[in-house]
Amino acid sequence: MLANLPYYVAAWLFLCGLYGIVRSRHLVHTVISLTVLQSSTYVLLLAIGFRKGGYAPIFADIAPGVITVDPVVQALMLTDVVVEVTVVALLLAMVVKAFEKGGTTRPDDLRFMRG
Amino acid sequence: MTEKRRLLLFFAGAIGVASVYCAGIRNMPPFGHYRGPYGDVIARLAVYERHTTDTVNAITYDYRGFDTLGEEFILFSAVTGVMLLLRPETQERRRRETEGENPESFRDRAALSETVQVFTTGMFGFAVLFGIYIGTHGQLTPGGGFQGGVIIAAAPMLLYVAENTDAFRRILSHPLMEFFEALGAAGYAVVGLVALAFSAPFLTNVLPLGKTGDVFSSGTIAVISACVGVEVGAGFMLVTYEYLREILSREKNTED
Amino acid sequence: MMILGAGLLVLIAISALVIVRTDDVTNQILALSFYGLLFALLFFLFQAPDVALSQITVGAIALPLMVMLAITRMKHRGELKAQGQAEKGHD
Amino acid sequence: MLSPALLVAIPLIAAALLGGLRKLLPRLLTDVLALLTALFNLVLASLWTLHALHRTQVYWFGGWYPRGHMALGIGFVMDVAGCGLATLTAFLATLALLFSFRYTDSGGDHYHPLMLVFLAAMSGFALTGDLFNLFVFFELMSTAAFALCGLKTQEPSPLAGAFNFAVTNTVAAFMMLTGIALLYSTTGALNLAQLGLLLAGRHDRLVLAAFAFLMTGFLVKAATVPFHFWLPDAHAVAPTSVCVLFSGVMVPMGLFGAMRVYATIFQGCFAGTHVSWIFIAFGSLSALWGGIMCFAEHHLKRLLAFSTVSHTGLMLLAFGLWTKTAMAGLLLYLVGHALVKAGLFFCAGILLHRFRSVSEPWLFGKGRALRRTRILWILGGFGLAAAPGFALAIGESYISAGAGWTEWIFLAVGALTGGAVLRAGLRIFFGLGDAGPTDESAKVDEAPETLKESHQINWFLWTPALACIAGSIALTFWPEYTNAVHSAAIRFMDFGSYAHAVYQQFTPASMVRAAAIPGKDWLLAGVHAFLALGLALWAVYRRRIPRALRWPSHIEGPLRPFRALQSGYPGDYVAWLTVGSAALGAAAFWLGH
Repeated sequence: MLANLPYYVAAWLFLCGLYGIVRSRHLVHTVISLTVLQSSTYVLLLAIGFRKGGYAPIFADIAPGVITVDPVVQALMLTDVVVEVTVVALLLAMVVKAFEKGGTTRPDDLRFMRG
Repeated sequence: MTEKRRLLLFFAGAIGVASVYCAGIRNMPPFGHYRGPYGDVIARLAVYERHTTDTVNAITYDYRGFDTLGEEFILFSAVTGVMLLLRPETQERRRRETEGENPESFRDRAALSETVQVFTTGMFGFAVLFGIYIGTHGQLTPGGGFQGGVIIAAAPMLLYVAENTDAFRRILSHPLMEFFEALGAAGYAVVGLVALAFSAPFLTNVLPLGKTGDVFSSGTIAVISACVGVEVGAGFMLVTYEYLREILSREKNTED
Repeated sequence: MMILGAGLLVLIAISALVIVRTDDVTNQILALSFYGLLFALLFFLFQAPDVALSQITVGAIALPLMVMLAITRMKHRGELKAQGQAEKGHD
Repeated sequence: MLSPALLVAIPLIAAALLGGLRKLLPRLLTDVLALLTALFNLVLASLWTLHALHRTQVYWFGGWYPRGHMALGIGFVMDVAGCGLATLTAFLATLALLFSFRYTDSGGDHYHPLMLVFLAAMSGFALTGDLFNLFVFFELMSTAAFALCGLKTQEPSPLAGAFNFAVTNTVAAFMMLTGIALLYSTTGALNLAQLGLLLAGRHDRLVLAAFAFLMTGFLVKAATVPFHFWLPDAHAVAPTSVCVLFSGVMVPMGLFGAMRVYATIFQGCFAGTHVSWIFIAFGSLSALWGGIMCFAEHHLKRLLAFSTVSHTGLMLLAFGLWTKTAMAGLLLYLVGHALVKAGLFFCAGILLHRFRSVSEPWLFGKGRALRRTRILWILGGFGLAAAPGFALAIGESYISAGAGWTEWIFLAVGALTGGAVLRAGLRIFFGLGDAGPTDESAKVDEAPETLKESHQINWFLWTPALACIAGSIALTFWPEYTNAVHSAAIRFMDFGSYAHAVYQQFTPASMVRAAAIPGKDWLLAGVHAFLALGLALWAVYRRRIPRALRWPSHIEGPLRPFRALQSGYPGDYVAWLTVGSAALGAAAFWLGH
């Protein structure tokens, strides 16, 4: 368990994010919870590509052939970071607009279209 | 659904999801023992084939460059979405048009102090230069177009902090900003198309490779990185402006 | 270094729970900024300087800034509305 | 031939161009440029589909060909199913852009770039042979879709729909990414073919967990019950031309993603187990649930959205059968459904344009003057019921050929969804019976989409509907098309030929063996049409029939406990998503271990 701590932290963050969205009482809170959910994938990817004693995959300071961590997951994480920030920007714009139109930031009040 | 029921339902599901997740983890290779081979092969190849020293950027902008093209357009459509959502509606637009946007008609609030102004102007230049440096050295050291672009986009915020609202507005509301954003986004795809003219697959590097370690050592990576930097920088400034536009125009009105 | 990493991970796990359980949004933004910094540190520690650099610029600056901007704009709108209602009341 | 990369690159460049120059370009030019781009995609995708009939070719971006067994870069696999889906996407996008020609409010001309990005994303999603690239296109598709939902911001309810859509689909995307990461940890590969080869025969806990996460991600997009709650909300708020793409291709695209991943990665893992029963169970549930909710709905766009839930459920069911005939039927059904559903949405859009409402009780009797729309709507209703002579009927006969019991589900779905559309048609266009019961959502009026108050129905408003409905009929008279889809299905399921293409650049068609073609069951299709019309008439004239016989029309009633689930609150939707994901995971562990 302890040796694989990063993986379990990733699972924990994932559930925390879901929990945050479910219990959310403010739309901005929902968006922030979503970023927590997202951060679980950072930890997971980072942990997967890590090697004990490995160096960063930048061959400016180290000689080729030295053990490095996986560069591919880092490239995937860069994409992940962009996805996160764009989704947040879009969701926040929706929240702002919903507030300007409906005067509310409570998810409960969004129930105009029930049924 | 009441909150209590919702949470009960969620916890029932969450236990299931957690069990599935943990069951998966227990079969994963132990932490710290990445097995490869994808990353290792590319790490070995990139220095020789692409003359880059930062392998992550070789992957982002070349080996898996097609992903990054998609990613740039995720940013592009999100920025478009923000502009779409926060666009001034017809009434407000009309009001603004009748008022007229004459930049001479308003002044900045009393400046904080000259020291602060001088300092932030200096910092502004530094941030822009630093952003450009980070953006152009991606193939050699950590950084790249994306990081550089965000840093450049953050630079005008310094002016806002220094209450130099006028300069801030002028930079952010510049009509060319949208054009630059689109140019950066399209530029990436066009770089890919150039390869087709040389009857090579999309996004193939067609530029000569330089000596590993030089700024222009890695062909298209530098060009693509620059495009990404322009797009990201302009995109973030556009988003910031959309959020602040109303507040800025109000500040202007109160000072008239 | 592994102990440092483990400590950082535990800190991240705790602050994630704190973030989702905080109901006040302003406090949440502060926590989020701190959370972003923790991640940047984690990335440096686990040999991912590229990601750490974008995490610092995005997670610790751009993201909380955007939330802040959104809230400022909403507050601004709220004030405008309140003003408008007050003016109507005077008539 | 032109590079397949252009299918993605050209719409993206055009989108950037239209976005950057939006203040300079006049509206007409923007419309024409967007239309031309979509047409270009249509032509190129059709050419590639024809090419793919002869051989499946692979296109490696950046010229990074595989080294040994390791794929270095990202490849497009140009197989018939993928190319065909890209063609369908381009076709519907062209019609959608034609429908929104000139008059539709384009939100400061942000609409066209977003539509083109959406088109590019769906084309890429259909063709890519890389798991992470699939995620990127999933996210690109979602982002453009979220933004397009924000087009009508005059009232607060659209934002609720868009917000729920964005939250649930983003959660789905990260579930998918978790699944990708789990698979990458053990294989160190992202290429679908390479993953399939590396994982063949493995069905341990890691693979099962990855399967559960990936499938949850795709099924949220495919609007499978209980992941479907976002779909009616999103459809109610998106403009008509966007709804056409949502229901016609985006939702089936989610299913297609699941199918592609299953056919390449998991097929070898779960050979000999009963994991595909999960799809049958989820599919049947969605088909019936969506059908009932569809009949109970009186807001036309939401009605059609629930029918999409139901029909996509049927396709998922066919996917779960996992036989060659069922797969052929699925693809035929997918195309037929896309055309009919698009036609119906265009008709609803015409009603919205003409009367500024899509509420069935409000529109009662108002549509009598719209002769063309009337015919198209009724034909669409029969088409949705899989009546004889429509493309859906052929798909259905293929699917039920190997599994007779599915006919009952088809019958129920056809009667409920077709009946609901016919009921609305009889009330709106013929003024039969009474205005019918109303529900809360039907009271919410849609914001008009068109700029000017106009009573004229121009040619570009009704031709797209005509093209779709006529297309869904014409396809049944084209045996070559059915045969081509059949061979597409066989090749889609054949992992050997897929992997061969990836590692050897291409697979010739001769490597693929054909299977028997089932006969068309027109009698059954006739029963469908009869039942749907019967149910519609029953609902419309329920007051005139004896009380004891009124019970079928009660489905139209309030259905309060069911409706309450569709609460519009993102927390509820995510709670259901968690439960559904857990159920999917539990079932996978039970059946696959």
